Amino acid sequence: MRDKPIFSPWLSLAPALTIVILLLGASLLYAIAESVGYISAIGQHEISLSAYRETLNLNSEFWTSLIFSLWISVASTIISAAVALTLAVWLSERSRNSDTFALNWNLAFPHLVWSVAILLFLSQSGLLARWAATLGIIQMPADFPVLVRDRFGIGIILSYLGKEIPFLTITILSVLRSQSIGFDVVAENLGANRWQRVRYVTIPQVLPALLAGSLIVFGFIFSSYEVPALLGVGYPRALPVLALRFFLDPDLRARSEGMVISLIITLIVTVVAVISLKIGERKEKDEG
Amino acid sequence: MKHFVTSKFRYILYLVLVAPLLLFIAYAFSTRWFFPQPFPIEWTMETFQHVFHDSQTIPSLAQGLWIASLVGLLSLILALPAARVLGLRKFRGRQLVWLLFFLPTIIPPLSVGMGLNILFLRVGLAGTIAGVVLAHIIPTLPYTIFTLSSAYARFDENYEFQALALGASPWHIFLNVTLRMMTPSLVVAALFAFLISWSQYLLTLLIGGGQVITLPILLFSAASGGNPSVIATLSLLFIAPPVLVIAVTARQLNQHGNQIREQY
Amino acid sequence: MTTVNIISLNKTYPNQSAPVLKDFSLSIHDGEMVAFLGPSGSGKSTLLKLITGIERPDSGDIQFDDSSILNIDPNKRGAVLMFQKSYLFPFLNVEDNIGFGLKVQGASSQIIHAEVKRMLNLIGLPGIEKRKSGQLSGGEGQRVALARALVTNPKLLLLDEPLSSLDTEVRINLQEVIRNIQRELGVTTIFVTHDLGEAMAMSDRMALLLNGEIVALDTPENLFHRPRSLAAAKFMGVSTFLSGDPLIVQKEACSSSDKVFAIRPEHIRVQKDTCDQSMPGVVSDCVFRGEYVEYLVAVDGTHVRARMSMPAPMFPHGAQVFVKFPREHLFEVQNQESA
Amino acid sequence: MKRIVFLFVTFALLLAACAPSAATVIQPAVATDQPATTASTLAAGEFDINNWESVLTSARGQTVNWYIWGGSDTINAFVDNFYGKALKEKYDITLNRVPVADTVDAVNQVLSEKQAGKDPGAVDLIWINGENFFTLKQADLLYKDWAQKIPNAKLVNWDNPAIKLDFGHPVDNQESPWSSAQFQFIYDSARTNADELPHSYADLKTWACEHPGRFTYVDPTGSGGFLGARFIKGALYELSGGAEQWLNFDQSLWDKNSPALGSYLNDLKLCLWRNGETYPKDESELVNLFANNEVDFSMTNDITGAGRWINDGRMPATARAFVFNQYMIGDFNYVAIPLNAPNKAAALVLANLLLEPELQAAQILPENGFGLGYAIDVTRVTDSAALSALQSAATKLGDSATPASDLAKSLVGDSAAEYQTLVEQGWSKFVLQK
Repeated sequence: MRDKPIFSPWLSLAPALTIVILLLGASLLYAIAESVGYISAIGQHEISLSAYRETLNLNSEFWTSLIFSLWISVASTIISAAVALTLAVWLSERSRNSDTFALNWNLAFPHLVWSVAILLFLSQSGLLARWAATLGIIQMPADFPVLVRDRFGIGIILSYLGKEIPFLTITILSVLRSQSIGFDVVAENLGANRWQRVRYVTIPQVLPALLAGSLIVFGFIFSSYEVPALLGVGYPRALPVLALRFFLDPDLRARSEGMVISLIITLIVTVVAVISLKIGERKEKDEG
Repeated sequence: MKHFVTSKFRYILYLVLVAPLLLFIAYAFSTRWFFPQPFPIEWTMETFQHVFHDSQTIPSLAQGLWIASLVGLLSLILALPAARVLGLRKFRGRQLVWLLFFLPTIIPPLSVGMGLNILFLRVGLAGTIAGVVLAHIIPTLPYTIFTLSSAYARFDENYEFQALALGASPWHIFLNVTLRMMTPSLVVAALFAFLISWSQYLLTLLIGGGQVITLPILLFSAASGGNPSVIATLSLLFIAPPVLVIAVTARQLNQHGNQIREQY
Repeated sequence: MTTVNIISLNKTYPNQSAPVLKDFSLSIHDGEMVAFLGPSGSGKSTLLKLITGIERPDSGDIQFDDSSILNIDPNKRGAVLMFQKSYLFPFLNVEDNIGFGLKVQGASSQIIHAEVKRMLNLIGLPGIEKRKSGQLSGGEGQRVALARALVTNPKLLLLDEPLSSLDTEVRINLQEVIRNIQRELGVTTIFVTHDLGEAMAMSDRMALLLNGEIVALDTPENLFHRPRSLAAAKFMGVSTFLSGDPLIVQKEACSSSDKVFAIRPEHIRVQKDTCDQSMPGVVSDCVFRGEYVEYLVAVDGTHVRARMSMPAPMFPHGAQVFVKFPREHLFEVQNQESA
Repeated sequence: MKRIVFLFVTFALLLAACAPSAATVIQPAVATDQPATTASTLAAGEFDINNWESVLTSARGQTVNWYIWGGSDTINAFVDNFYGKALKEKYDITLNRVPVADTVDAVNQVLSEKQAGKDPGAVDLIWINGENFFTLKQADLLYKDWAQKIPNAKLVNWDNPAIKLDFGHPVDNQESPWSSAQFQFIYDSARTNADELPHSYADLKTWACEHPGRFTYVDPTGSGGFLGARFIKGALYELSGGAEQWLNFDQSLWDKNSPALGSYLNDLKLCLWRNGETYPKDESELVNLFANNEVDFSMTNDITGAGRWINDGRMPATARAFVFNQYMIGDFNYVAIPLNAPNKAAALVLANLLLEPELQAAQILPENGFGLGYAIDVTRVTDSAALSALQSAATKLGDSATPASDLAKSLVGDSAAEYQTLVEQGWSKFVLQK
């Protein structure tokens, strides 16, 4: 098993790298090819930017979907981050092992399953509405607020919150717990009161991790399909839903537009990820 | 009093986290449960049996487990040598390699799947289990590599030198020293590759092309407006393996889980 | 500035049977530095936690200038702790770290700036305001931590083994720095350590702790030369105790059987020939340690550890020697654990 | 070591390709290699469509991959229990039911295979009609000249325009009918009085605005949208005053009548559930809304009316079906065989099996959970046992179904397929997004 010098690292990396480069590269190339109209399926080999023009046309549904996708991603991310921060601060002061387990437990419920749970629980005739009706708070399902399959994506956002709050909470907690004596205690000893400790110590301490985590969350939400497909309305649709719709359209020419949207999603997510990486790097440097 | 309030809050938090499970159980084992009845009136095993007798359920379960196991195994095999190099060696281009392995975590499965769909059709992998396994490896590989390379970074190579000095063969050292010391990380990495694959919807849909059916495919099509009892039953089946895995690996998760969580 | 009175503190942790502190009392004068010396589990760190307010005592009181601090919030007590690790906030630079205590008190930025500058001069590291905490060496980090602790003029400074993770050289240098600054500012200080030399070098008085009680409390000189109890003597490195041996103490041969005499190892002589008031023994070990030679000699069924400065004779294992306990160096200790 | 890794990878991939649980994914090349022993004049595995015996022989031992909409558990169960078993027992053919969320997925599969030049492909038989049929037919991707050659074709009334034309497009022997359906509404007799029910689209608008938020219809654009489209086309018929004119495509006819349709739907929208800002995606979602008292009407295509849903525990036992006085669109479901189907013989046998009288009788019974009507013309059945089975099944539909006379009275055919896209796009643009 001793690695021989010089050529050895690349030999060890080769299998994994080949898979990644080959598959990702191919998928990217095909996506670009189809986006510019090179669709061999229907024997169309001319290169044109018409799909881009079509997609970016000011009247196209793309813009509505972009705004809708940005809205659900940004709202979910900000709310998750705020709640997770509060929760983590609260939990770190009265830390128990069962907390970590409880938060990890959430891993067992993939996004798809969470969406289903939200659907069964929060729809206008869902479990919560039934309880409300039993208690006499509402008379008819229509009296219950529209929280699922609503125009503003509230159901989608709630579903993401259910998954992302535990994720970010764990991220923050692991930062807070990485010291044997919390900086919190140090700060208290130096005279900081509760609020000052949160303001001047806890938040700056977890900010890089929280920011990086939030950007990951944003990228994930922005590009994922299942939740908005299940909990969204017909219009406006999230970008990934729109992209897949075009991609699966019986009219194969629509695939170009699907690919264009998919490439735009990838571009946005990549930019966000690069920012997140940079934050992570700076944090490492700071801590020497 | 203050303590009472805070401990209560904690249990509310726990309740929120178990609530989906209770919800699914209530829906899965009841029938004719309509608004505004607050709790099920008619309990039944019928839906459960019905779902099990559906010709799709068992094959999709088996197929999903088989695919996820293969993905777990393969990503370990692919990741181990790469993770070792990344964890223990400094070499030119290391940054670039990191970045390349990071890419699959960024590029959404949607784009990967849409692009690969055409390639796999050409080479005959579309609609086959092999194709789906290969596609699933894309999102799982980075996580196995990251988990294992951080384990390797903590691994002291002197144990291997020691074994070598004591006369062990390289193969023996790999099996009995390296792998044994890495076992906890290996288990976690494999399990999470398994889980990511198990819950993969889009890639399976786009590559499997309706021929490779796994539980998320069934659940998704049911959930877009189907029978609530069936949806709940499928959800229960869907989360059974993850729940088991989480329960078994609770401790290791605290150390490794975080970086893996998001994709999942 | 501050007198500290610790009165009859008792503390037992919930799921432990033995108390960590037993009826613990101590008075510290204004501006005094008291070193706490004791093995782990002796109650040192619990005492610090009680003073800073991380824990509460079961009974007893802690007073600063004759008024109890037990009901004051931990962040208002003015008892500032400095740890083994610097615990500098990684997200703040040196200036903001030192200024932290002032900032939370609401001081203006000009004042903070000036005070930080003054503290940096005091610790001998002027001009490093903008450095990140990750860019400091271990010794520098501890100095900055000291400055951070002192900037608010605390009533009581608590040092929890602040030097134990540093290299010897840095450590000795920092001992002086801390001692000088403490004297200059006249801040009342409790210094916890497990290093005898460090405790003696730095403190006005030393308190020896064992099982939650003070075994001895005195100036380093007194404790070194004349520890009054058996336990205190052991702390101070004495390993040879003699009880009413006719050979040595014939004249004072006493009626009380718990009368014990002790002698420091460097005062015991080991020699080839017999002489007045010496006892025969067999060398079981003889180690050359550079400045001195250390002997382990079996005398009358017990092992006697002795130390003689160079030049000193070397003996092979098993050699017959005579051990002398010079009378002028024998001192009497109480055979009770409590002084 | 690295070489071992590579070996492992290759090995595992091989495993993946021929795993035991991969049995449901059929390797076409293998499946078509079944030896044909009897048909002497034909090469192994080949058959002659005019010689049914050769088809049966060739089909023996094959697996038929039937791409079928999988959104209904009860339909899935029916397919497995009735067709799957019969295929195995009678013909030694294995049925692989491949559920798709939307028939479009199956169409895409065939198109993609064409693109990749994959022959044989993966699809043997597709449940298809209308637009999807038209797409594949246009692309010349369907197996031709077979539908009237299978033995049971004689039970089908091929002279009936509703069978001969699928959404106005000639079937041209490229697909075979297997069931029929007609658009109906469902109400809950415990909630709504039968004499208050609307009996025309005009009535419906009045009713809906007297009961705001209590009515909605299925989104016509999505994968489960056929009921919604049918509802809208019915309105178009009523507003334009006739159904026959829509059998042939005429853009100017659409241009003339679509504004009235748009304003009808937009007026209706104001009174809809959730103010028409969202619509149920498919029938199943509408059923949930109806059963949970969110809306007062559901819709169905089933000849059994509410029967299948009641049996399934999805609707209260008091649910009943009803129709308007006219313009209730009915149609036939078909199956088609792609040109690159790997197991054409088995697909033909299955298409023929679907028309067997006893299975036709089974498919309309509510307790069997399928709920679609006959594709065959009962009067053409000569076998007396089969005939009485068909007739008694028709009487067993019960209270929850619409009386046969009402159905017959209101029945009209579907419009030309081109209108489908116009309806979807027009609705999406002028109703949904407005």
